[in-house]
Amino acid sequence: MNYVATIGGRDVRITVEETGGSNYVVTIDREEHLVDAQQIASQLWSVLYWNAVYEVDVTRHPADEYEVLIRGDCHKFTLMNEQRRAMIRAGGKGAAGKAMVTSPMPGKVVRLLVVEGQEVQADQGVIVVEAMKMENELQSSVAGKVKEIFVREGEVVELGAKLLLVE
Amino acid sequence: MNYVATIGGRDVRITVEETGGSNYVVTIDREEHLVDAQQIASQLWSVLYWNAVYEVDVTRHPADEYEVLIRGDCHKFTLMNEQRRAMIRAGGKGAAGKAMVTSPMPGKVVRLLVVEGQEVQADQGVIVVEAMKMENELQSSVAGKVKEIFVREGEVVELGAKLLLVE
Amino acid sequence: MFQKILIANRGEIAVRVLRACRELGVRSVVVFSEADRKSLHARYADEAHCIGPAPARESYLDIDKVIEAARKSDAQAIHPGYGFLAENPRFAERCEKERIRLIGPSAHAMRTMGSKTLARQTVAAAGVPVVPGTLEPIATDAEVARFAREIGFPVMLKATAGGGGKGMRLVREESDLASFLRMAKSEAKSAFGDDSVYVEKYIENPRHIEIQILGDRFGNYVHLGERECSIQRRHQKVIEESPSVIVTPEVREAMGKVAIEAARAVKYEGAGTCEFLMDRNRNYYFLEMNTRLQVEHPVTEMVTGIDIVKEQIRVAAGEKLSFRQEDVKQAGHSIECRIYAEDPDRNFIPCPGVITSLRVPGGPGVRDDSGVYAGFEIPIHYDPIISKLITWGKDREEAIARMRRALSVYVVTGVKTTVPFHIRVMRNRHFIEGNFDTNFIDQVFFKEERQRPLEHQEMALITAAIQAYREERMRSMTRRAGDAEGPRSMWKYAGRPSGRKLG
Amino acid sequence: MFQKILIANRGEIAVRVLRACRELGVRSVVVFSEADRKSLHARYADEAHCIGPAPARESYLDIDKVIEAARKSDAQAIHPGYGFLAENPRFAERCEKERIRLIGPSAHAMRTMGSKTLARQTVAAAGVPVVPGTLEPIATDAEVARFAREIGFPVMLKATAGGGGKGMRLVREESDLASFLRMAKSEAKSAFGDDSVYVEKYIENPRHIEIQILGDRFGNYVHLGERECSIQRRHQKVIEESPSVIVTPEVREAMGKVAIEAARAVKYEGAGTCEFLMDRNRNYYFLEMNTRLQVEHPVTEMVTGIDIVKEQIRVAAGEKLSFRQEDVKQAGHSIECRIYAEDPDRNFIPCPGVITSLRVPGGPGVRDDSGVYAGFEIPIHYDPIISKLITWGKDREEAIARMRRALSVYVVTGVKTTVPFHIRVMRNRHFIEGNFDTNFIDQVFFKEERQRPLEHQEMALITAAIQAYREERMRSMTRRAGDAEGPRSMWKYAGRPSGRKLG
Repeated sequence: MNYVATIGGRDVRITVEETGGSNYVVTIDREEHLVDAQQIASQLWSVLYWNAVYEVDVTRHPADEYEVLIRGDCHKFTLMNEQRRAMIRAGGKGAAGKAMVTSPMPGKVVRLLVVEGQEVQADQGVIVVEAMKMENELQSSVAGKVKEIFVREGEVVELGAKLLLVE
Repeated sequence: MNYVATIGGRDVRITVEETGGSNYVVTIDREEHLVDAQQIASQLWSVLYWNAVYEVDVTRHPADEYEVLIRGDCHKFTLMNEQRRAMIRAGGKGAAGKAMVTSPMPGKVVRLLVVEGQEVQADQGVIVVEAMKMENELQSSVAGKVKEIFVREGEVVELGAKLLLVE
Repeated sequence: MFQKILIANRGEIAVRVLRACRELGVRSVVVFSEADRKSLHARYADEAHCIGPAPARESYLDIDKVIEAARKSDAQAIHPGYGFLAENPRFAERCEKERIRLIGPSAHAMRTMGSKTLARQTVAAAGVPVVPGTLEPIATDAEVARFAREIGFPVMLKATAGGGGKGMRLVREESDLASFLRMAKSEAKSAFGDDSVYVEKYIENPRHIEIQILGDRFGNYVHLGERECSIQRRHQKVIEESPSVIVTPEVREAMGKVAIEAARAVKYEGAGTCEFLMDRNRNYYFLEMNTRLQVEHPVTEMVTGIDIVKEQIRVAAGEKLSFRQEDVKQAGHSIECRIYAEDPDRNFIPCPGVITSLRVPGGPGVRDDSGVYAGFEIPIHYDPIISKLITWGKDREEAIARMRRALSVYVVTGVKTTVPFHIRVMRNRHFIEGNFDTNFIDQVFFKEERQRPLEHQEMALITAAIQAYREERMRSMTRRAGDAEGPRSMWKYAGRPSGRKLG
Repeated sequence: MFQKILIANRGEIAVRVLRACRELGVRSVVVFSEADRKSLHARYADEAHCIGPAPARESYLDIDKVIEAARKSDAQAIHPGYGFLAENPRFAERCEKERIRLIGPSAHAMRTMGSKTLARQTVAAAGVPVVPGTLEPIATDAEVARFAREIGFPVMLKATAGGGGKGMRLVREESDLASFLRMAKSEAKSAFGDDSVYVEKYIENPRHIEIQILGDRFGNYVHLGERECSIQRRHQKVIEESPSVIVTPEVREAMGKVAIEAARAVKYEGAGTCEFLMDRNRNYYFLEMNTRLQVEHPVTEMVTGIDIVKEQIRVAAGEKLSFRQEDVKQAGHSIECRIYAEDPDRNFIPCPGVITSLRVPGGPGVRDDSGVYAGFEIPIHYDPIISKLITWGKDREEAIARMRRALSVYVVTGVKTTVPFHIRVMRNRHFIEGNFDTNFIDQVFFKEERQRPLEHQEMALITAAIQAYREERMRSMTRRAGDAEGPRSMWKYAGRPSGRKLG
């Protein structure tokens, strides 16, 4: 299977080939790596790379964003298979200039700072979500007009929930 | 739902009625008990009985045998719903005098002490299963003839595996 | 001793108090909100009472409901933990009225120590050093200048009516005093309509040192030595230790004595903590007194062998302190890391959610004070602290080595935690050398971290790709299996993740 | 110090040694069998080498394979743990030949102490008390009678050629001696063709007391006090503690001294243990010396604060012992319960299988030395010990109270463990009073347990019925959901057991 990871602005081509048991040949930019990857729990892996042992915690967020923890360091990148990437590229053109504000955690909407139709700047705060006694102001990543608001004040939202759309 | 438990040779009628949330009315020999039973893990329950807290570990073995651990005490009984019990009673007549020897643990068959057709006494050792460096001799619960042997020496068996049939 | 104690709290501290009750053979009662039915404290208590909806003000903060649960369960005493009702004098008074023993000091002691100025005046009168300064506004410029010279520069000018940093000016040299005083006054005037200011000594790069004390109703007091809590993120303690690398035996003894004097000044009963700021020359200044059990009490327990919670309960039950000052010995070194459900790699945003797997470290010198378990859903409604990891070593080096090794095998998936943050602090050179103050994390550590290159990036890519691959395979296999066999019971899978592997 | 150490073991003891390596900053290498790829030791090491199939003789016991892994990984030393190759002199010799340091004593010390008669002779020569008796056969009846009078009744007559209880006779009174001697001789004659017998003192209701020692290559020795291991099931230790309730400071000092003499007699290096039997009058008799780390070493670590494994590694690396006898202080009391994957309610049959959920106790004074985790499948091939739970308290009462409270919240599902057995022992009156000997569990405890009525039977029935009900509901729901929606991904369920609950 072929994948493309985007890390630090750079695209990296990765192929994964299963070779029996828990063994894989993973090719990164044409270099082959033989690993024995055992799944310990749903997102937890014990990886043997030659004889070196790694414990790796792989979190996949929506939109194929990954956060991988190894020995206290957190690596962030996107990764998806080639077909999916091609699909998104093809369909994604029309979405330029749009930005969906989603909730980075489960929580409760305590305040909407904008109304539909309002003009906002990039990085302007648009909504406040509370979790664990802390209020977190979320910003629009683009300048534009608030196209649609999907939530009401007081509403409980899940991780990754669509909050509002700016375009 | 109606159940019958057999504990210490006595049959106990139990009905379970769900009353919303994690609340149940459980009737034992006509006495009603209101409990709030929350499942913590696959066989682990946190039960509130009025305001008393119980942590209960319920293991169900094959043949509807239960082992329930509460505060260090282990309660053993069989429990099944009424239909199933009726079915087994109806079908079970022909099985009188037969006894299946099953493995009480996963392990390895190290020795067969009998051959097919051999006469055995009740409580006679018929097979030795090893697990965790300990050999465990299993007995026939009835006197009779070894009707069939389902395993070979050296074979790895699962918990509850059929080993041999005496009738 | 009490027959039954109600614990008016949740999370790790409720569990901590439950442990003490069980060890004392006292029956325990907890209260829980509707969001907390499956919380550890509600699973571990002898009795549990639901006292209302998830929001704390409708449950854990509702005095009437807590009292009602205590009455209903015939609890003779209430342990408030920390937070919620722990330092609420009205709650203390209510308990007194209801003839339920509150495990903590009197309402009077709470009230006195709860007011910054009253506390300052009270302890100063008892001979406890406070940050030098004028508590009253000063009339003339000359007076300010004289006073500043007296206590020495740098000094802080503060608006008497102030707050939020308005009207505050740090003055490092006398030559700046006149102009900075004018600015402070004019700022204070425009912000608060009152131009009066007062002067306080500015403690530069202070370290946070606190003294744990215990008192009984017979006027006996002991201190259990100090804790250092200078590792703070945005003024929140995140790592604590005992002893402090900068406290000498002489300073310890002196601080212990003044902390006891502060406690005696309010006839303090139970466990309490005097917090001090310490400057580079080991001068220390009273900051405030916490009239409750503190989050970081375990490090003191680890080095003294004294169970602070059990002592707290014993003295509340009217017993005498079971030991004297000379019986208290600090042995070895202990460190605590607070584990929060926050993502250190996304600016510490809170991460409530389901803990899908959990493996807590063990072995020699490791203590886990937790309020959660695998499968638990951390509610969105409460503090993000989910547990504390504490290590002990024969010296600071061993305590750090153990913390590093414990953190390296600490696994929490499903929610993000501050475990990786602590791993990074434990390998920071300044931390290891004991070279830090209360500004360390925000001003030094984060800057250094931004420059540190990440390791094992290739392994991160490899494993993520394999996980993506396996998920796709699994989806297509389940689809096929479904077609052939019909739907499977989730039950079977949940119970035996690798059920086929035998042999 | 070594750069890299190979650990030739598995399970909890391999993990214990890994912890020490990590704290010392030494790189660790483990070996694992094909059944152990997902074992904790293979997850936690820096390096891991597969050395063959599941059966121990083809992997963990295969000297060639272990040595090959050490060579391949450039390990400078090997820690054998306990069991497997730990007391194998041939392995020690092989390591010496390969110039790999074995973390343990010399092959000579192992061999001497490994032979019962040689060990007995060696330590007796060094002044260590052994069970009084004649090692040589005795010629005449008169000689037997004289010797028996000398050492005092009761005595045990044993066939010189004997074994398996044949030709053995316990003689309680002198009047029985003549006839019992005749019987023993005739039994010995018919069983072994040799009627010679010897006499040994019979230790009635002995307690098992052992002394932990440490020695370096410079001839320095210390002892770390005693452990009592009298709580045994079928001659297997199951609960250990330190200190022992019957050992006085004088006896401790004397036993410590003789243990050191025994060690010195074989130029012992590293950690070792002298086991003694102690009678009611606190007479003690050397039983044997274990030339390795013992399962129960943690209780000594808890009361002395000394990390035995790290000391063991340090002296193996050629360092001097880092402390002297006068630095060793016992503080408080510690108890260890061995957790086996055995069902105490089905005659302790082994219970390998998948641990479906696991919650280990924590809090003050609790240590978890484990080799397993939730989701792990305990293999059928090895010892059933999966972990050890250790508590510390300021005295025995507190240590027991903590053990009781820790066990009460210890959850293991999927496999049966001995946790319930330990709960029952911890509430047994004789155990609490310290009133037991090595026969206690088999002869007293089980008898008392059979007569004890079980509690909470109604709650057991209620919960089992609810579980049966839920399972039926779940099956029918899944069936319906399957019809309507098609098969579900097991993935989704496994990850979020209560995923819908938010809010």
